[in-house]
Amino acid sequence: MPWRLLKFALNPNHSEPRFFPPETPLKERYDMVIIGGGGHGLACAYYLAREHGVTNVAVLEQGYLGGGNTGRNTTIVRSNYLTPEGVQFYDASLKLFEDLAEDFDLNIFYSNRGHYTLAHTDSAMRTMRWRAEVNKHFGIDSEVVDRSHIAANVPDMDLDCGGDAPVLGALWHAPGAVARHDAVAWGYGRGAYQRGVEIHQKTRVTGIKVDDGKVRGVSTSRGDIACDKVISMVAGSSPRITSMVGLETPIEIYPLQACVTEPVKPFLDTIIVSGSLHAYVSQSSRGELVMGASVDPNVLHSTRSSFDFVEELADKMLDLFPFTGRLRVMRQWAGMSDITPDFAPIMGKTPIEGFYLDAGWGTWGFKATPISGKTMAWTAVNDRNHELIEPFRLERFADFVQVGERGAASVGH
Amino acid sequence: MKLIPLPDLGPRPRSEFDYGGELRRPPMGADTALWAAYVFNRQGAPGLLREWWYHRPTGAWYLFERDTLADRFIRHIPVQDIQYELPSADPAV
Amino acid sequence: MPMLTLTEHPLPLWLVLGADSPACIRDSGLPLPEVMRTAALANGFLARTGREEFLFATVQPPEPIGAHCWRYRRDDHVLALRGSGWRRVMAQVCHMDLTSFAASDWLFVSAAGISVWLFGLEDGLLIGCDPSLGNYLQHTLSEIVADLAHTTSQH
Amino acid sequence: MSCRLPIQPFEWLDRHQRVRFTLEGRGFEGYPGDCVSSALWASGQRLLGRSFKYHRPRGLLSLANHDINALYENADDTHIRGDVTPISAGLQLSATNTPGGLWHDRMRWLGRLSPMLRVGFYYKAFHSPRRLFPFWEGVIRRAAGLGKVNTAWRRQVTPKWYTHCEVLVIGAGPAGMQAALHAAEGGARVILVDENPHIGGSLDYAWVHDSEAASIRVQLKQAIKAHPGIQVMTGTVAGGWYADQWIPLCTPDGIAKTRAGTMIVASGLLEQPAVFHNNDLPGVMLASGAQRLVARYAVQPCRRALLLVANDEGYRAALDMVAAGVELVAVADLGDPDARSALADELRSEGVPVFARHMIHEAEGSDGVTGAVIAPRIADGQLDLSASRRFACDGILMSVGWAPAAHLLYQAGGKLGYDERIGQIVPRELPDGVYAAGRVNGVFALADQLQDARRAAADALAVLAGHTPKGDPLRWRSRDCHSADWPIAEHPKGKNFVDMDEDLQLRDLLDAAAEGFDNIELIKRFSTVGMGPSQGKHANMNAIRVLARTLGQTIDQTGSTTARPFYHPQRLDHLAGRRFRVHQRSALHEQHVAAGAMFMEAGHWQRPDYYGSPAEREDQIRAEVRAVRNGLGIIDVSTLGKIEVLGPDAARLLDAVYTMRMTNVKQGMTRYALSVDETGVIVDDGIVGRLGADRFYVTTTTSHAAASYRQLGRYTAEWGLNVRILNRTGQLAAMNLAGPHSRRLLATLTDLDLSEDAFPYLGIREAEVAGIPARLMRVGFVGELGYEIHVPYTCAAELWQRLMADGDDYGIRPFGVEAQRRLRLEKGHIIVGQDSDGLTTPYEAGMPWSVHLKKPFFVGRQTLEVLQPRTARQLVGFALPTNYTGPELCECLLVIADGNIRGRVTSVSYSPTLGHLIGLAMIDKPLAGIDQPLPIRTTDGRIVEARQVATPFYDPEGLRQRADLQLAEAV
Repeated sequence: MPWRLLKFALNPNHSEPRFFPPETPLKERYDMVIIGGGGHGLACAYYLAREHGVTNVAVLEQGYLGGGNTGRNTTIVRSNYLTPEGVQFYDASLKLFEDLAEDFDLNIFYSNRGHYTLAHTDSAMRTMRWRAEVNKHFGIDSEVVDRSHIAANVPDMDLDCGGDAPVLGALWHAPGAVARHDAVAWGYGRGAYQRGVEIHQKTRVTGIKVDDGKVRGVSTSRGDIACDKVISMVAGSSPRITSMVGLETPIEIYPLQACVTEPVKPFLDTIIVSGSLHAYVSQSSRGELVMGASVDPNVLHSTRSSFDFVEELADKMLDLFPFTGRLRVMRQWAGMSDITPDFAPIMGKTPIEGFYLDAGWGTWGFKATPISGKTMAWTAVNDRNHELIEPFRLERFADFVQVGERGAASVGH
Repeated sequence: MKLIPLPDLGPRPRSEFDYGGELRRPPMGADTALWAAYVFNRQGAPGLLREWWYHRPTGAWYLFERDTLADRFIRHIPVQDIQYELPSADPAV
Repeated sequence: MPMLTLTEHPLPLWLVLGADSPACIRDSGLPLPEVMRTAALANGFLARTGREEFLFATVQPPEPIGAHCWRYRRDDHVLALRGSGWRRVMAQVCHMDLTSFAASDWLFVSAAGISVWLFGLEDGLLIGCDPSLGNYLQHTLSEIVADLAHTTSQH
Repeated sequence: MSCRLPIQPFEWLDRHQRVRFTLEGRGFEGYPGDCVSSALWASGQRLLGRSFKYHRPRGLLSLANHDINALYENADDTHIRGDVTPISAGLQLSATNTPGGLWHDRMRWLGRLSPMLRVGFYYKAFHSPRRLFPFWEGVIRRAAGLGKVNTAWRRQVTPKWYTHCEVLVIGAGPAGMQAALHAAEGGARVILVDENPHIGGSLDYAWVHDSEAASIRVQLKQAIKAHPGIQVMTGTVAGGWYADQWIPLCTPDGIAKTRAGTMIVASGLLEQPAVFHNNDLPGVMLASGAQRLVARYAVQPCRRALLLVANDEGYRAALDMVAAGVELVAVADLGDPDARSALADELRSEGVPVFARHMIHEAEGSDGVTGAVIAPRIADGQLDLSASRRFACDGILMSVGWAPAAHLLYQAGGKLGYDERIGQIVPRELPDGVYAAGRVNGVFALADQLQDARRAAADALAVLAGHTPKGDPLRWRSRDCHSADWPIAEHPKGKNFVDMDEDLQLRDLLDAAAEGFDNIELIKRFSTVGMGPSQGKHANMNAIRVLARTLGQTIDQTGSTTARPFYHPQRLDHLAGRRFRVHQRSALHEQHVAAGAMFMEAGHWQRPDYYGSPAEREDQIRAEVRAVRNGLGIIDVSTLGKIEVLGPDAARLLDAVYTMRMTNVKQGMTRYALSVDETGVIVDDGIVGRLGADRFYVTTTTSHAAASYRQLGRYTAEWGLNVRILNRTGQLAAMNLAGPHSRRLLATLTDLDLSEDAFPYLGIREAEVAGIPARLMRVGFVGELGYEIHVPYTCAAELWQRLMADGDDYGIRPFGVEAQRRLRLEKGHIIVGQDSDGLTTPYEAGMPWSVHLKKPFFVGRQTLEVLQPRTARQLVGFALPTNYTGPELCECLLVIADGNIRGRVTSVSYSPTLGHLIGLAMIDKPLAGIDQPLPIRTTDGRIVEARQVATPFYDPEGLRQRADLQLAEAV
């Protein structure tokens, strides 16, 4: 048994250090304010402190840490994207993920399971081929595989999908992984707190002061703060924040629903995503099947659940795994996906000096947590877009230059 | 399942509809920057949004103003209220 | 009410539409029902499916007169669902409350994931859909009728 | 030793039959109506299951569907809940998550490791060294999870159905029954739902010996049975509340999806356990659990019991136990018994010692309760152990407090808050049409519950009639305290469980809060309290009390976690129901099957990919291509979008929707039509044919048929145009008769003048073919003389058969989608969605001729005007030499130049007509040029150098449109 657990037994009244600070009043001024205490916000604070020595930072979270999309997503980590800029960005994130447990000295259950994106039509097979070739070009382990490869790894899956739209093949991405999403936020939060960053929960930003194009400070539900740099990392709440500085963006908010079954003994190791069925499933380390599909069909700023979501998902899950009919859905919930026209994020500097944006995370935000924290920290410190995120600048839309992720428009998870 | 209050047919479940998205009107004669903003930018923030809804069984389009925070359909908008003239197409050349 | 049955019910169908269509129908001495209402004809019926749109279920539809009046043949697949428990069949495929759906009522609605029209009969209804979806609708409804016949016989 | 009691007045048993079943090979017996737990308990089997983390022995707790530790599995199912699943003859069960079986669980020693397994221990270890994590993860995954999944199971279809009512009443206890009756008497259509197999609720287990209840029970039950306006659904769970009162009623035979005008929640309360050392031993149970065991299953909970009480309900339970022959060794009242009611004296008169202001310090025993130690309470949570007393007993019953079963009220948007006086969370604000009645609304006295129910029903009836409801939900609320605010005792040895699902002790929550997870949402996620299968039904209330006290906050300030569907977990196959897979079928489907077609999927349609067996696929496809080039072919194109555009503004509409000019299409002619979206990206293409001044016939691609029709309708509305559009995609079938002999065959079947002048290339005509009304269009997609013939759906088979029969002399052959793809590729025609992607503009796709920027307006015009000069990519044709024998090429291979990705292959295949590989590729503009090389990288990394060639690859001048005339002239 790992020695750390022995230490618990040897001195029962040892108490572990706090992950996050107790509630303290807001200071008058900080060098930087990060709006949003989710994975991205806490990661940015962590890298600001660890890599740039900037610690006079306040992370402001309106609810509880990791309570936004960080705590509601598919927990999938992968880099088998389509465009060179997407592939390099997410691969850098995946590499950071692999070291996080050691950096934090915290088990985030980063579990390399392998990731199948199933293709049920010829056109889907072509898209898989396209992604595989771009991935291989950048040294990423992805390949198009046939039914026999899938059957070998996931013997219990019905490749004929109940006789309707059978699986023709898949994109197999060996590095695909799942991680305990809360632990990622907690690891970054503790790491930032230990390095002197202030983290304030139940603190809602109600306004951002700007005069002659420069950020001066923010007003919150617990008082005003002066600062020259504000980084907005609030995903589903991005439009509310950007409208505070009069910034128009293409972002629209669509609910993304998910659900879990009661925890059962392990029977599914790999991550399964089906493009045309728009459904995904993986089994968490606790034994629950974590399942979901694409975003809801219309704009809505709410995390309410819908019954038709779980009906349609159950129907598709039974096509892939007919034996799961007896598994019982225990809980369903939703996050708020900030969707962009080209399915790529909007990051970096904005026309307002000192106001930096990390948004447009749709259904692909969790897997970008480490690299978005790292690059946004660099960008804020240097007041210049980090090279990895330059393709995701807001101005691309004004130039009619969309990122090519939309090329393979089938929704990925 | 959300009910959409059709003015003529009464409430119908959301599953009978396709979402047409935000009502937008192209700025005629705009410069490139204004045109790009029109093409890509959206209202985004929670609030009252005027939207298109397509009712599949009857093949008819409807316009509603909806509170996108509370998910409440506030009012039906007659299409005449939002129509605009196409720039005059020159007669068949 | 007789035993539950689902039968093919081919109907000669014609769509008459256009700004001049109401006048064209009035001029040919035919009844002019309200929108989403029907009217009986000598051999069939007429449903007003829009302000300027009519679906004729009869062999001789009126000739389209006027610049803005057009007539098109319709090849909808039509089924008749009749007999005791027809509402239990529809309850498995359609969200509408059909308790008060009566003879000659008309309804456009989704059923089993496709768009259909319903026309009330004394002991059930006609259900029509696009011809390319006819096989799917008939197969789906027959399966439900068989299931319900099986379960009712069990009780 | 049997604990079965004589017949109880409202028991659920059928005493005339015996039911035998086995648990891990041991035989047990019960009556029909027994659940697994009651039958086991009746035969003295106290060990019902093992806990999730420490594998501690667990018995009966609630008999209300949250005894997660009494969980079983067998060949047919898993996660079978013993406290609600009826026994059946031959039922074979084994306990879940017990390696070695229930009695010899090899993990039962885990409890001794608990000092090491502190809250969140798995976050603190196993991650380094990294190479060992996969091993530890395997250990943890095998230890985690409860039931085993049998991959041989198959989907059981339980159809769902829709149902409607004006008043849905959830919970058929006294309040629910009264509310349903009152609403029905007010003329409403009512559905009364209860998760138990019989109605009556607490009336039939908590008021069994109460005379007032006796008359109410008879009157209510008979009235409900008799009233036609009330549909009773027992064994049915209201799974959750969704938008606009959409509520799935989950029955054993499937889910009734209900639209309820109004909803009255009368679902009662969830009794909460007390927290003391060993409060999880078999024999420790909720007092209401014991009452259910006696009243419903006629089973004696134990021989000698100690009761821990904090409310009247506890004393009534005590009297029920006395009536069931249980010896009460003591009653410990957390508060002052005499302040409560006269019941304490009644017990004392029966010789039962009643101790005021006492709490249980610990329970004794290893596999079951053998004794209890109580002590006076000093300050909250602290006990004066010097004055402790020990009682030998084999049962401890807890009646210390309640949490509301208010999940659906929360989901409906209700606001609830803590009522200090009652000691319970009660509704504060409820949305219109949503009401709470009875104990969930803090109303406890029986008569008051009935009044409160009538109030709720009257409010519902008022809203249904369009009036404002005038009932006062506070009117009948209890003035007494029914829940102790601190039913918790610390203990040096811990094992005082707050969450029985997750095995969380009091210390675990205190540690979690001390580590900074000190808000209700974070403490839940870090400790997993309330994340087990019962979703905190018996844990959340105590967890909130612990956190509130730790932070010095009120219960309301501490808040509660979000109540999410489902109230009880629901099976995937019940949620899925019957399988509706929409499929569209061409009118010519049978013809294709008869001709041996191999189908491919195209949206909801099935289209022939080629005809013949898979083994001869390539040969068949080449033969089909040759037939079209040299003789005669016919393909089913019924899946194309087909739209009538009628009216004075028809031309203006099409002119504004497509990139090329449409107002000048001559009558009787067609024009290729391309549409882009506002970002200038190609969306769809097709053909526009003009049949009259204000009559057009438009075809679109298969995949965009519905979207393009919808879009045309929207533009018509938005631009206020005088146009009618008609979607005839499924109404008309269509077949393309293509090949040099097409005109000759057609001439034998129609009077239409097919001469070049009368019916030129790209012409459109309406005429009869073989007596069938048809539209004919000369289209060039496959690049041969040919006619696309559109006919009514029901006439298509007849025409196809006639063409196939009469075409036999010309060697007619049906051809499929794959042959068509090769034929169109030989002509260099793009396929939208394959040669174009999500960002391709007409300029990149090599079709600048299709964009008429001079038009005053069309969708995407101004964007194309911006993008035209910046076009950086180009679609080019390429070919491989005839003798090419290199690696196989396929679509989406990358074009690599100087180590960078400079493009991709969008189409590539062998051209039977030209005898070599041809293809299209979207490449960076600088690379484009006729005869320039095209370096393509294969899947295994080798570079194949193709050569760029001009397109179309075949018949660039379009001479084939007159191929038959050339033949005639040559003869």
